[in-house]
Amino acid sequence: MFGFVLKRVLSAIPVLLMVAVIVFLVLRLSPGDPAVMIAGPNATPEQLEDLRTSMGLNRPLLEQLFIWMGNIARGDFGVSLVSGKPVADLVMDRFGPTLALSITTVILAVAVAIPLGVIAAWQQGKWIDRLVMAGSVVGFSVPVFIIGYVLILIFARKLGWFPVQGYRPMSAGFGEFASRLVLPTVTLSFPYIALIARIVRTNVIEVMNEDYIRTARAKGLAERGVLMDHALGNAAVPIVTIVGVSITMLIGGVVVTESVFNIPGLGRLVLEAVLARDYTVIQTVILLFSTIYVFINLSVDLLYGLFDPRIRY
Amino acid sequence: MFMNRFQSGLLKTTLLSLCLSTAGFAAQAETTITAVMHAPLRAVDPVISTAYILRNYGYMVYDTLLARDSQGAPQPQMADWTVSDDGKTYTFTLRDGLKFHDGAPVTAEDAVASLNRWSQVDKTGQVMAALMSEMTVVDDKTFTMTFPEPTGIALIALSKPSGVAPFILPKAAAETPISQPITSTIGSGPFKFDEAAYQPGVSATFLKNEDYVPRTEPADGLAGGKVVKVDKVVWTTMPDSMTAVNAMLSGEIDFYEQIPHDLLPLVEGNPDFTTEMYRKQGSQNLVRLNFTQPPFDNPKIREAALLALGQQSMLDAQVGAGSQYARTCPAVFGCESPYASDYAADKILEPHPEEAKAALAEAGYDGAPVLLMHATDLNNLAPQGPVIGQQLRDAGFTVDMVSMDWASVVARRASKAPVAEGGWNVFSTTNVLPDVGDPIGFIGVAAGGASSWFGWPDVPEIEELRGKLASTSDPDEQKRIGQEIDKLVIDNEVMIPMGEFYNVTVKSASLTGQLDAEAPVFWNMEKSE
Amino acid sequence: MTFEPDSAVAPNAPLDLPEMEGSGKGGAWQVLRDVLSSWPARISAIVLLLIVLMAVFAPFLGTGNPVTINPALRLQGSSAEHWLGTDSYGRDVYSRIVYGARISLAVGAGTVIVSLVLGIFFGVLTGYFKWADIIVMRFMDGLMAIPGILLAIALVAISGATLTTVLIAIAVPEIPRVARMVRSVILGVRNEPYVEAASILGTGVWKMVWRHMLPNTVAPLIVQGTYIFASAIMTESILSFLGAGVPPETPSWGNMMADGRTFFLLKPELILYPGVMVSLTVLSVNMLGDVLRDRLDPRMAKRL
Amino acid sequence: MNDTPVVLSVEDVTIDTRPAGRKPIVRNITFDVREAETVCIVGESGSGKSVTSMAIMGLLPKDSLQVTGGRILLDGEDVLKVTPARMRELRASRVAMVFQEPMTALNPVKTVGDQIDEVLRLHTKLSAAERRKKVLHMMERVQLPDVERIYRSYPHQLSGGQRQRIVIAMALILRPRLLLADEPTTALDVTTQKQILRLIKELQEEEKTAVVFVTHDFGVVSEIADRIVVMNRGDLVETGTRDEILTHPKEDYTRMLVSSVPSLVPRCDPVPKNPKVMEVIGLAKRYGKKGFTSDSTVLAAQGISFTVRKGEITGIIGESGSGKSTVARCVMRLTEPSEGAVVLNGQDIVPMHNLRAVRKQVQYIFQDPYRSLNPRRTIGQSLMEGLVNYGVPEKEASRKAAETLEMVNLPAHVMNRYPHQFSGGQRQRIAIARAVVMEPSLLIADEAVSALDVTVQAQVLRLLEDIRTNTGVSILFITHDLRVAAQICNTIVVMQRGRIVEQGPARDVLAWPTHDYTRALIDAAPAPDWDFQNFRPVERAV
Repeated sequence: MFGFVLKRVLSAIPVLLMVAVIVFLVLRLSPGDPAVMIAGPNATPEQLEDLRTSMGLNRPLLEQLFIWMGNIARGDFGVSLVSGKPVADLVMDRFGPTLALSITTVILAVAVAIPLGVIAAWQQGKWIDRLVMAGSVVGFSVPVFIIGYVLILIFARKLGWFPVQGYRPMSAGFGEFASRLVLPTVTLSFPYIALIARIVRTNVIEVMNEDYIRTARAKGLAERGVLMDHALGNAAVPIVTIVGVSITMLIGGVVVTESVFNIPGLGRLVLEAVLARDYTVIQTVILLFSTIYVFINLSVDLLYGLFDPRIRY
Repeated sequence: MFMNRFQSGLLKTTLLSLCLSTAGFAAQAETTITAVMHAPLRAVDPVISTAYILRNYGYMVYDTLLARDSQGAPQPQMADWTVSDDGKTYTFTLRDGLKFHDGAPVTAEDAVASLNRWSQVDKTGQVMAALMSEMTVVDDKTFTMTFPEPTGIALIALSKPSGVAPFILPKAAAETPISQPITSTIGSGPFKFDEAAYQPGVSATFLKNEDYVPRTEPADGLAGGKVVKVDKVVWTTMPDSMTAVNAMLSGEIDFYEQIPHDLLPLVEGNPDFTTEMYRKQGSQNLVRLNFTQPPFDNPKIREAALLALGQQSMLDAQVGAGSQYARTCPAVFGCESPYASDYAADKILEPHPEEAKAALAEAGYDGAPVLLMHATDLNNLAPQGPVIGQQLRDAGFTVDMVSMDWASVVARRASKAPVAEGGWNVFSTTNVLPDVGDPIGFIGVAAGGASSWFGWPDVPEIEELRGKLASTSDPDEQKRIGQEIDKLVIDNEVMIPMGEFYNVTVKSASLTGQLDAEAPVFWNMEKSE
Repeated sequence: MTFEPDSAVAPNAPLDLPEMEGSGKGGAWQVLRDVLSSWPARISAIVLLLIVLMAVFAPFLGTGNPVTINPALRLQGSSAEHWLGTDSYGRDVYSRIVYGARISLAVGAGTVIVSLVLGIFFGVLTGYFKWADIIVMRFMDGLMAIPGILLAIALVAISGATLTTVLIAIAVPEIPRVARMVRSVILGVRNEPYVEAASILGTGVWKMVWRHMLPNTVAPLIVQGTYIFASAIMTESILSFLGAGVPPETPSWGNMMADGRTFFLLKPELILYPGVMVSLTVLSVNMLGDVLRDRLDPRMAKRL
Repeated sequence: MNDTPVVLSVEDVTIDTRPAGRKPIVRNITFDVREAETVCIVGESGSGKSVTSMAIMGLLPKDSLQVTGGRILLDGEDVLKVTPARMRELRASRVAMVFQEPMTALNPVKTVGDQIDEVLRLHTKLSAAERRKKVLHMMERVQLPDVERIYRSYPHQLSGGQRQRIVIAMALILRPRLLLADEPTTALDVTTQKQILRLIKELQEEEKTAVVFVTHDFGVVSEIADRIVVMNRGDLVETGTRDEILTHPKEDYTRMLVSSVPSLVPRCDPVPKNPKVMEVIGLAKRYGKKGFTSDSTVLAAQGISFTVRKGEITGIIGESGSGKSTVARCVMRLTEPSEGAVVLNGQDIVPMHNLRAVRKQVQYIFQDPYRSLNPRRTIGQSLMEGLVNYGVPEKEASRKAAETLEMVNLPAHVMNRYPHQFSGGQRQRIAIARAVVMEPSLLIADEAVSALDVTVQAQVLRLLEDIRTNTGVSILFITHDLRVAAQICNTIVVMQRGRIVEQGPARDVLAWPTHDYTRALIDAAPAPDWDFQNFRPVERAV
């Protein structure tokens, strides 16, 4: 087990290295540079040149790449080219909202999707199954921001149940924190509920065809017990997989949701950083997401072992 | 290591939230204005950047030596001045009670250091520095500026309200090279910057500076006493204007600096809100042609472009057809400025596709595509590209409109290379009227060839006139020179004015007392319960 | 449990060959017929067909020039001249919707083609050759670890907003997924007896891949293709929303929604019309994909 | 004629697909099972025997199959009419079932103890401690070792035989009146099969359980049946006592079925000293590689040496894990041998880089005819592929393919058809044709008849023999089934755990085995003493 984790962590290094190189090259080959963004629209060419030199942007690309990677290896993520603040601080500042939104979304999605999927599988072919399935297709067919707007219109503006926008950390009081997270969470979880519910359904149906389900029925077990005790346990691995995949896919929706609900999270940070060509910030955030991706995949693999005794590391 | 960072982050978040929560609880005791500004605050150097949000930030945290009143006349702010009889020496004396936020008194040394740094960056400052023979500290409160010739530049420059205003920084900060943004937020202005609550790109908090001693005169424009009547101002940004309006409507914010004109119907007529337009904060659209690359190296083809373009469509697309928040204006320096002129008004205001076609034919335009850079991510700029593109096309140009974010426009416009190698032919932008109305500082009219603003027009007569204007102190003479420049700018198509529009500020009805100034300033503003 | 009706009637006598319905070549037609036998699939197919026809015959459907602006006539309601009114530039919304079908379908189809072609290439390479597996898969892993939407935004920022850039930006993050799928099929099929049989019969590498391995990827690829198609259209709209989409002038549904969001409270139809079109298209494609998946490969979901 | 009470009475039962098909898949079946009696339902695949047993359990998949006629009386209670709740009550307590695949019949994510315990939880009110005691006791009764440990084990940690014992324990813990066993030993090795059969018999005698044993294997039938029900394509062909059916079958179908069952009597003599086609010398195969942390290598075969002569059929026999398939694959270099030489027509092929020349000389027939033909290519394309690869013009290849098809008794016009249009036996013929058309000097048949029904198996064996006679090809015949080997092999090589334990002429090895393992295999083979072809016990040659 320890050996496995170690091996996986080590194997993540080349992946992250690859990410670092790809991101670095993609960014540095793009037009625009932070100097002009800092100096504003009317800066003179000389002023820009000075700024670039002082930011190290005039060195050869490869040299910049190595300097950056060397710094990261030492745990130094550099300072934001635009605000001059340490990138690590900026990212940590923005990490909380994104983390909160992601966690609530995953929890909501799983909590809603698994029962839906199981019910649909159980009632396979019946109207409730068709309803769930149709709902799930619609779930991924509506752009996230439209869902967000509609929810704001109904629940914030018309009914006034929740604030329109913003974010307060948990320390500002649970009510403050939770009330602002409800709408973004619901918005963001839509496609994931759809996705997870259908995967649960498919896998439960598939498991229901297995021989051991027949064995369970032959024991005299009622259908509900078959479903909950035997089918769900065996469908756990693919379900865990898809939840893992959902988490890694979350970021796309996060960027949009953070924009719609004005949540100061990482998605917005990176979007603004792209527009301002704040290289150090973009690189760090993407590297962070990639690390999370690797970490989630590792956790998913470890969870397999929890749900399936055949998998041992 | 990582953990430490994480904890420090957490700590910070906690602190911030504590502040916010106390704000929530102590609403009665404390008044807070929550304002959505037009752009997020990401950096804190108000001098090296021409970004308007940094100018606004500067007015919160810093103070200026002189300031313009609502009529545009320079008035004392931190300092009073005397002029020697020959008009060559200006003596500035700092008033009493000026203190930086860290408690240190403001001295003449600070002022001189700040002006030195500023004049390396700002165009007007550069002109002033070029004309000036020396600037000397006399004592703690006094310094002098000496010019070889009599000139009015000192007062114009030191009261410059916008672009980069000459804010006074502590000497230590002011000695930072301009290639390096300062990170200190210590000023002597009416508000203190709340460093702990600052989240770059998200929010910035300003606390009332209890130690600030305002002038005794009533506030007038940027001049007069800066009396702060609230405890706290919080600036936030909302990436999505719909969200901002929704937040405004549900009472989550008090102040929305620039509401998109299209959303005005949502708040107009609602007694809970007031909408106000500040003419001095208006903007001028301009189109810039690249003089160094074909086809616009050909004056005849530049003239065709001038003929092709017209103002009304652009303004319609920006603020809505028939809106009161825009007006056509043929004047290079803006219709509110002393230099306003209606030279070649018809040619500038209306599109003349047929005449443009004729001009093109005459010039032998070969149909080579004209590369138009279109910035898509800024509300005011996004509508410009399509309008310009269509007008040029209507006049027979082949237009290749390239859409990109503003950062890319800014990068690409610096290229003097041919289009095929990453260069460009046309771009457009906006400038605020206070900047536009200053023939010395306005980058759009500088025509010094390679050293001038992107597009690099080379019209020596204009440069000559601008020099002359800077060293003139007679208002009538200034006006005459200014209008002369206007004519030359249009005749050479140095820039093409595309109309003026005014942003609208929406405020909750409880908010009163905003000053009619070149920038949105928060002193004198009151929030009733 | 599965009962194979086949085996219940399969005779063993050498000459008693069962008459099978349809010839072997009819396989694809059979699939099509099966798929279209369900109502949701039938409706989806009709909707898609209509959208395709709309895209193809856009100029003949009473449309005007979708990019001509007329700021004086902005935000008009529906009229005889502008059936669905005009947008904030005074462009004809109906024409933009109709022409928008071209862009959306092009984005969908283009993404599918790019990601499938490259994905198959890398998948075969890594599935068949061990040396390539190590190198290419590391690269693919790296690509997969980068959030797709961020990569797309960055790519669009690099090369400027053009249809091609957006298409590539959307397709690139899909490539590793396709490659992985193809690779897993190839790895799985490598030890299938019929593949070994072919190698025993002296079949060469490329013939082997083409004849005996790739056909196995067709079913999962069709299914994955529908998902990519649908998600590409969605991603296009999200990129437009984030300001990194196709050029604003281009009539795409994503652009229209992004432009229209300012008017969500005032003129919701500006966002509604394109929104409905996107949802309809994506819905139809997803629906067809679902039915196809059920028909072709019930285990597909596991590999998603 | 018998006064022991009837436990199960199947009366005129018809089972149809839903929606109804052209013909019900089980038609008008009637039979009785009495206390302590074992009734075997015998039939080939598609005979409806499994469906019948599922119907008795009430486990037919509701949306695809239904009983449309007749009654199934369990102790006089019609299980077709009871409520679902009552049916659940009856299961495990009154009627229990043992399934074919011990690998999949147990839930992989629960411990086996828990899975047996579940039966008690469902049907009794015993306390946890009592249940545990009872489960452990039952586990001892099915002769599991170290029951405490196994109680906590997951299915994948147990061997196939142990899992089947768990399933049996689960089925019998409530002492049901009726046990349905659906091919419970088919997936097991012969030695394990023998143990399981004995176990069921013992438990049955103790508990007086009525047993319905569904199987295709007459060997098993002859060992355990009291009475036999023969089914064919949904019809009941005949019923009778074991001796009646085995010695005097009334129906032609039964005759054919019984006579197709291979017996252990060797039929072929050694071939004369023909030239060697292949000689394997000291072959070894090691799987896995040494890692940083552990040495995970497995020796799948070692010290393998044997010879195949022209026209000879050499059988390699062994149970699962004996390494027989590894040897076959190494000989073809489908798997790279770790050591040793394989001399093919005088040339060692192990060091060769280009296998084209070798591959033409040796052809392979795979076990599973459903997977060895590319489903997307026509029979003709599959048959011609090899020829075309070796430069034979299309026309010529097509002609040869047609000829070869006729050789395997398929008409030439099936060339345009796809594999799914053929039955398993037909596909195996096609696979054989595909190998033979290459005119190899050696054919390797890897369990080539194991997946086929007995009647088809007999046909294919005959075909292979004919081909050998007509073309003089040598055949390396890999099988786990001694009886099949006895039918066709001239020479037999017996393998156990990667080594050859005995080899020699089939007559000698089968009649006078010298190695204990060979003897154990022969003993374990079902009905070693019955000569099915002749409907009589084997006459022992002394």
